[in-house]
Amino acid sequence: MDYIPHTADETQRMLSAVGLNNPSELFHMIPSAFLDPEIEIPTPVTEMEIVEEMEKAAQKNEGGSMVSFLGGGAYDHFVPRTVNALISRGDFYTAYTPYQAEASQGTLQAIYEFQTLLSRLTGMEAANASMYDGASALAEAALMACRVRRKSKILVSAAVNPQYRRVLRTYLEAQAIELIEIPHTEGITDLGSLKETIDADTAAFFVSQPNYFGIFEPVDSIAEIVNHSDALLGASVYPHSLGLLKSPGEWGADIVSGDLQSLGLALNYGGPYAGILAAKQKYIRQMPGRLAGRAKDRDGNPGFTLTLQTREQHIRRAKATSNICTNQALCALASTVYLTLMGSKGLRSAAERSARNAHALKDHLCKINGVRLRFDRPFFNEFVIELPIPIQQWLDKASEENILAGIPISGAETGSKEALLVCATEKTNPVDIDRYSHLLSKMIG
Amino acid sequence: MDYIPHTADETQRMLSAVGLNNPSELFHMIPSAFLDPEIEIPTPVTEMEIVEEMEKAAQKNEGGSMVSFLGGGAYDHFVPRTVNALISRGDFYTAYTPYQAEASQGTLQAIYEFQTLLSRLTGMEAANASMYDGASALAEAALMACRVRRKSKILVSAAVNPQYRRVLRTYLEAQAIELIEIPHTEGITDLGSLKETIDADTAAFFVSQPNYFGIFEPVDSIAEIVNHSDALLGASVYPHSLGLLKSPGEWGADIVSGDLQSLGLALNYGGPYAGILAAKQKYIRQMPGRLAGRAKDRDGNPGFTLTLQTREQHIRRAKATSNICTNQALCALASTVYLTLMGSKGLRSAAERSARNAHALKDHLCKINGVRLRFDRPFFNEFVIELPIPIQQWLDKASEENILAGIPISGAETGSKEALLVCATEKTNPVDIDRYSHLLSKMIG
Amino acid sequence: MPLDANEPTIFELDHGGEGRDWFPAPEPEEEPINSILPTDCIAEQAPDIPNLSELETVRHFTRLSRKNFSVDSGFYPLGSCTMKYNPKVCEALSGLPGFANLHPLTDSQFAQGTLRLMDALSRSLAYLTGMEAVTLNPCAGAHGEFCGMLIARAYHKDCGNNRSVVLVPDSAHGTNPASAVMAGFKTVEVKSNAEGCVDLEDLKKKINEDTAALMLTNPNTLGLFEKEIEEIARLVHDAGALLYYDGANLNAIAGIAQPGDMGFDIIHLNLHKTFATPHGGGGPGSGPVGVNETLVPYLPTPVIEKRDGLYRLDYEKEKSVGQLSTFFGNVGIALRAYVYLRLHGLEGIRKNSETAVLNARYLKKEIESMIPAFLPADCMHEFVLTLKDKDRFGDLNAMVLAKNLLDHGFHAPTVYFPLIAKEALMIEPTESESKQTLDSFVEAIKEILEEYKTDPDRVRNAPHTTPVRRLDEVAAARQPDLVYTCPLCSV
Amino acid sequence: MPLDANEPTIFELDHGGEGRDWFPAPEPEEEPINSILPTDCIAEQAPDIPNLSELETVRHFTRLSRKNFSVDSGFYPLGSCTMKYNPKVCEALSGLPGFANLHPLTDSQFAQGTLRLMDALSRSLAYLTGMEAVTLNPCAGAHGEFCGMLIARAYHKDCGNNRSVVLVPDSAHGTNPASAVMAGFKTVEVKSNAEGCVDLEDLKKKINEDTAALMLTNPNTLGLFEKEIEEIARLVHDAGALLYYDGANLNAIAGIAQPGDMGFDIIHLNLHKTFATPHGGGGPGSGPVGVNETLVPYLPTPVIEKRDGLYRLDYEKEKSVGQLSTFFGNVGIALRAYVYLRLHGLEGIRKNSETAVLNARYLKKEIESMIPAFLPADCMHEFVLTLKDKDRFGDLNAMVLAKNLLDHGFHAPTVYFPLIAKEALMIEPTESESKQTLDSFVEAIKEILEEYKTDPDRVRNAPHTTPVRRLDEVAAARQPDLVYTCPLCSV
Ligand SMILES: Cc1ncc(COP(=O)(O)O)c(C=O)c1O
Ligand SMILES: Cc1ncc(COP(=O)(O)O)c(C=O)c1O
Repeated sequence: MDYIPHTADETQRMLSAVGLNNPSELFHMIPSAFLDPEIEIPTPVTEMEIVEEMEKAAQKNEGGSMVSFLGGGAYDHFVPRTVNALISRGDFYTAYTPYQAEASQGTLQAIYEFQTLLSRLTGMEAANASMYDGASALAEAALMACRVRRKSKILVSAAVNPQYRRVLRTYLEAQAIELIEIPHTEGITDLGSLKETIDADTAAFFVSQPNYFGIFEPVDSIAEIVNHSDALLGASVYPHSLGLLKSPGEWGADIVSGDLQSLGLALNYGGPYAGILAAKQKYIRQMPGRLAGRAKDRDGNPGFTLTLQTREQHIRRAKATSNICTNQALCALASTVYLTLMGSKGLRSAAERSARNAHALKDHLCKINGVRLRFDRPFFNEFVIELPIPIQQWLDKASEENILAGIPISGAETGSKEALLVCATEKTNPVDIDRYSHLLSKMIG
Repeated sequence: MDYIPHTADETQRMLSAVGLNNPSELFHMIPSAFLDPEIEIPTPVTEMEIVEEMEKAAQKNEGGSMVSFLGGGAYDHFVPRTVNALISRGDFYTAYTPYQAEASQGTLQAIYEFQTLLSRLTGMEAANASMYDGASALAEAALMACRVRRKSKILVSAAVNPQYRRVLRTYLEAQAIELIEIPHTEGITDLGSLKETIDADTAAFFVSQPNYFGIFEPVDSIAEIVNHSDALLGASVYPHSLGLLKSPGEWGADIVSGDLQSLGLALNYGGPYAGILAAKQKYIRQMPGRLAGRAKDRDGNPGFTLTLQTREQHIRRAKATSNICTNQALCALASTVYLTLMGSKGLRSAAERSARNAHALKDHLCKINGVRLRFDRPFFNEFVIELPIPIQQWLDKASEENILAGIPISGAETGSKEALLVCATEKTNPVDIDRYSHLLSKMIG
Repeated sequence: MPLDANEPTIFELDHGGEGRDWFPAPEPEEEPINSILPTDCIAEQAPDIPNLSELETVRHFTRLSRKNFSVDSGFYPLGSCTMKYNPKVCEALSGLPGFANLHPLTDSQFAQGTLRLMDALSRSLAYLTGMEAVTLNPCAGAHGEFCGMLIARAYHKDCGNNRSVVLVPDSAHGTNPASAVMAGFKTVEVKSNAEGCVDLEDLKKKINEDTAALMLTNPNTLGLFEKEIEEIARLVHDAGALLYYDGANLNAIAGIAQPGDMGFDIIHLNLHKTFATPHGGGGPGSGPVGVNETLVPYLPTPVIEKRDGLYRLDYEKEKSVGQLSTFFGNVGIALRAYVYLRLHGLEGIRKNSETAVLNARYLKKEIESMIPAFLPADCMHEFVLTLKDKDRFGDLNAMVLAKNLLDHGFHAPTVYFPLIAKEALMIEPTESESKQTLDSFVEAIKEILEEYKTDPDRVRNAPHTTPVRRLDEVAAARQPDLVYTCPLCSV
Repeated sequence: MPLDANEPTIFELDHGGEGRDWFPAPEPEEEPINSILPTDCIAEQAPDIPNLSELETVRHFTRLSRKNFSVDSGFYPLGSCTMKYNPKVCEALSGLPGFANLHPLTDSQFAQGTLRLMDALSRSLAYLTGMEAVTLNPCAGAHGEFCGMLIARAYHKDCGNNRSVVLVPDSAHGTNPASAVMAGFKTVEVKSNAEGCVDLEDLKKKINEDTAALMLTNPNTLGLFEKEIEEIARLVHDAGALLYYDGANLNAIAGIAQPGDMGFDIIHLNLHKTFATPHGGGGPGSGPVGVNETLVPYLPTPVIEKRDGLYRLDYEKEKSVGQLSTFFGNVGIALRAYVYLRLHGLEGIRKNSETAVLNARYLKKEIESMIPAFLPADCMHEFVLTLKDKDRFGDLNAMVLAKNLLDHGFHAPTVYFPLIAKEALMIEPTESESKQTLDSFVEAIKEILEEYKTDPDRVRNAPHTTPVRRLDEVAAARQPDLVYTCPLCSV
């Protein structure tokens, strides 16, 4: 397969025009020792063949068609088919970053709408055009907090998703920023420990609402503690929940990060997703990433353009607020379309339904002998259960019945024995809830 | 689910504006006896629910994922994924018939290109913008021939697809046009019978190349016979084959019909496909259906418009060349994109590959004891075999092994005992050819 | 954008490309093709089709698409065409591989998914319209009319009288008379009265024992409900004729009133109107036909039947009018309509009809002060304006107004139809459009009428902002240029 | 078309809609939500998001899309960005439900399809570039650079010396220094010589025992191959530093020469450039990182490994720099690149590189007589023009030319980059573009230069035909309007 338009004759004419006879002469400046390397990659196939190969590979992903109760940072939410129909317009997805504003008004306006939607959802005054994903957005939010406060210590709740904490560590260590984890007590951030640890050197404390265990954090108390210090309050959120829950802005957050996946993006085995970064207006000049703004054109008509670019690497280079260049624009567009389609009503009912389904599932499961919530606290749409049998045994059994029963969580994370993180969404079917509990209770006997 | 934009308040304001209080008052002119009928259709579901329902229904079509050797008028050809990516642009598929030329240049130019492509493929001077499907296009071609020749007798080869002949009969009987079937001898049109039957009252004779049995008709001899009469020579073609075969124009056809399905359209359980209708220039004023033409605009710039509309029902009403209004425009667009992607080289190699695969399959099968070609004649990519066991027995066995082994043909059609029409295309996999012959030979023992 | 300026045809884009290798090369040991196939059947050269690169192709059709107006891009108030929103979910689900990859001659036991949905859809359509049975086989409205007329013919023949005339109101759509003729009938026109409805006196005059059927659109093409429908049905049935329903305008009354109740014996529906399947730039559509109990045996083959829990296709129906299309019509379109109907249910369909009528009534009211309606009566889902008053409108006729609307970002209404209205503009807003859109359309008309006062020349010469300006259709028809011929080749 | 005129934001389109019932209503007996969840967590009202109808939404985004320039609609010679054709088949196949519906924490035994493809892709990328191993985890080029710098840091630390400086040529892309800083390094700039390549003397001056790495783009951002690469590698390695390859420009040499061969220790690739995954209006991309044998242990987690015939993800790598993204980067993008690479094989990739270079060389040659190249040397896949000669070009600077190209139906080249070239226009045609397109681009430049003579004002004030004219970016940055606020709400 090749996608090259030239005829042999045209190639020859173009070569002649530049004074050459042979394509290989194009590379005269490359030391000949480097030329014609032996490279053993598979020989090419046709479109007809690759279609078959990929269809077979997709079928090898049994997990893609199993009934799933997996959450833990990625969620199987309902996505209207219209989202894909719109973002798959080549006019959107084959465009570059909208540096030439006049030729990119579609992308720019959509970013502006995205920023507005996200700032409304998070209760912040501004949001950027996206980061790579939820974890790296959290890390960038932490770096931003350090710049804002000119400090280099970050606290994070141990009840934040462990994957996120790992990434946070990678980013902060690189810049020799101190990272302290505030432990959780029985599934929520240990307030005492937070109070003790937070100090004048602390740039920010980061918490998730709901947290990794699906549990509601005592955010008001947390905000109170953090407000007594000079530190910023940072949040890492599950934006699907914001259809129903108070926004981080309402409970006092200064910087909000999160992952867009739950707003209209497919699971895709982990990506592309996109990171949310929103903050109070006064911090925007320390914000990483792209921002679009409304502007006036020469005739006085409204239009949109990238703005505050002096924060960015292509202008500020080593002094930029971040190295990010390519972001996750198309994912942000998908979320923009998703949010517009769902509307406030759809968002709220989706979140309600997720919570209802999860609670129905919990009710079923907790009736089974020996099954119990690890943490007896209010949760949103995920919860941690302990089983009277080894977790892996149940996972194996369930997968035989075409069910992905949950995410195993180590004793180190739960503070006790191994447990299972189980999730429901608005898509979770009552029939599957019944099957889950039925199978489990049969197995436990 | 509703797709209605009005708020309750807006509805009320609009009702007031027209002097009403209640939507039911909108229907005051309908006799009240008719209002509020009891209608028992299923209660509505949400998009989330219908997605699940349809996915389940699609899985109930086991045939959709079986290995298929079915042809007989619909073929599993390779379609580049780009076809769908382009025709699924809303700008194309949510537009109406291009009556307002200035707002429909995209559709109009694509039709013009389609007409050109089809006239080149068929070797005719003109082609219309599409008919419903191959069978109704054949019927309309017959009616057109009757108008051109002002006669009312049509001859058709019995080796034309029986589904097509049934539809032809429906159309001709309605207008009391005589339809005579010229029998086939051993798989090709009986030339003697044709010579005998064709007479001064005959408007046209219609033949398929290749014919229903996949066999090449002696089209040169047929053309000679028809040319000796006043009748037109009509063809019904399988356009995929025209990548390789001489065009009907080359062998003397005056009117060509056929089905576009093999040029980029999915099988879709029979439709939407589209009918081809092409003819010599001198007959275009008798042509049914839509035609686009190139024209100049007020500034002298080139553009496209519907033309020769006085043939059509919206102008000529009872005297129109046909009643057709809505046609199969989007299918014609798909074929236009398909042909442009494949190019002459792709088309030819696709056709070659179909023929090669079919011949490989035939070679394998005819080595099996008791399996033989019903007609020992050159064929394109379909052939008829006789088995030493009942056809249905083989079909049942094959389907257990996930194979659709062919289309049973009655003894009445073959002129002997029941047989099987087997087809291969460029997509047919050598592995599946082996499996087919292996299974069959095992069964026959 | 100049991006959207003149786009060459694929033939002009052709620069002699050698083409791509779409398929694995034949093995070297393979025989040449002309030792497999008879040489005299094989063309010396591949057909004369350009070999463009994939990007050249994608860019070409992308650019062409941008020259189109569409429902997805703007208000499309084309009367009689029901340009409503075509839900994306219907597109997506009808294209699932299990549907798309199913061969029409698959043994029905392996096609139960599609067959069940087709059966369910035809039942729902029958319930909705009050008919006994519905076939999905016809490919479009006109194909449905043809089917219906064949049924009428077969029925009368069966009754022993070969009635030869079909009555068609003068306001009818062109396909009505054309379809009757296709089915072997002669047509006689019935006049409309001053109120825009069937003139009962004229009907009485023209109906007789040679009348096979009366074809009626209700609401008719003026957007008016035929109030005398009970009387019409009585007259028709008393004459031994059948009453045919052109369902193109069902979107006004779907779920509100049933053609079956009104006395219609045969109906066709346009799934590409009331049931929101996309118009595709001219097709494909789907034109299901419903009949009353007596006429069920005449429905075209194949017929879907359920036996022993399995759906199958029956081709052997003695009285059937026969087969209409290669297989069973536009199944993929029927699937879209099935999804649409499931999403709506009766309540949704009723709300559609109500809103379609409300939108039309509101829009008519708002425009009427500027441009008179052809007739004063309350309209259903569409209405007809007339610009025939030269004193008032000068040379701002229907076509001129239509072209100016294009410059204002709207598709034009249907013009010069129905034929009985002079300088007609036929407007159908559909239920999909918001009050905001309707109001801005009214605003645009106002602006055009204003501009005609200040700059009549500009108005006369519209459109100005479309990819091309007005085309010389007369010259185009005189010397038709229907296929591209290379300018160099023809010398 | 006026269709594409000013499109209100979704917030302005909002007319107070009550929203749709996306989900089945809760059963009446269900408890209210605030008896399930703690009341103090629940917002009183749903978030302030408009409730538009589906058609309003579809139309809005369709209209917005039409205001964009894209590869699918026209020539996009944006230097450094490799705006090549993005094959539709890659899109279609990466979206198959088996890929799209797979949860990232699925037990790897049920994710073997994707894992095998990811493994195969990373191996192929390693072979192609001559590296030992490749990770697909980084989400974009800059993320890859960050990853590479972390590896450099970890390596030096392991060797017992915390080197603190990364050298970056003055022609480098802005992400290079920014990424080095993100990874905790200081950066020092190395000058380019008169030929546009790394100034070896300057390099020698600046490299020392505190140098952790030199980041190099080759061909560099001027489109020139760093001919002294062997000497550069020697200098870097002699100093105990690592040589880092910014692979954004691999499209010039993929399959032709290998960074591994040239002495690069760490590389990143942009799948959204060389491997044709779409740019998406700014992302997502994918920035795989390759390393030499020594550095393999430092690759980020998780790492795909095959054991007992099964692929699995290993998170426990003692020396790893750690985790970079929530899961494993942009898997969906990697799948597209996999398909692309399979379709091409080595021959296809080589042909791409050759054609990309030929196209650039040809275009440079054709334009040079009108606008001088920044440097005379033979370019690779892109080249830089300069309009700095005021005597010749007056106020027709790079930005003005760029905006005029928009009016001619082309996307503008990259402007004012690299920073070392004054009034730079950086042009990368890619291998996807035909000679015809290149020639018409040359023609457009000629026309613009001509027009500047006859109507300089029009040229200065371009663009004229885009959906908006030039925007006041200074005012926009001074008073940033980043989120929509309802004008009535703010009073
Ligand atoms: C009133 C009326 N009847 C019949 C038809 C014919 O339907 P179709 O175009 O589907 O053949 C139309 C279509 O425009 C119509 O408006
Ligand atoms: C030379 C060069 N290096 C690095 C990058 C950064 O890549 P990304 O945008 O994927 O982060 C770019 C992108 O434009 C580039 O051109």
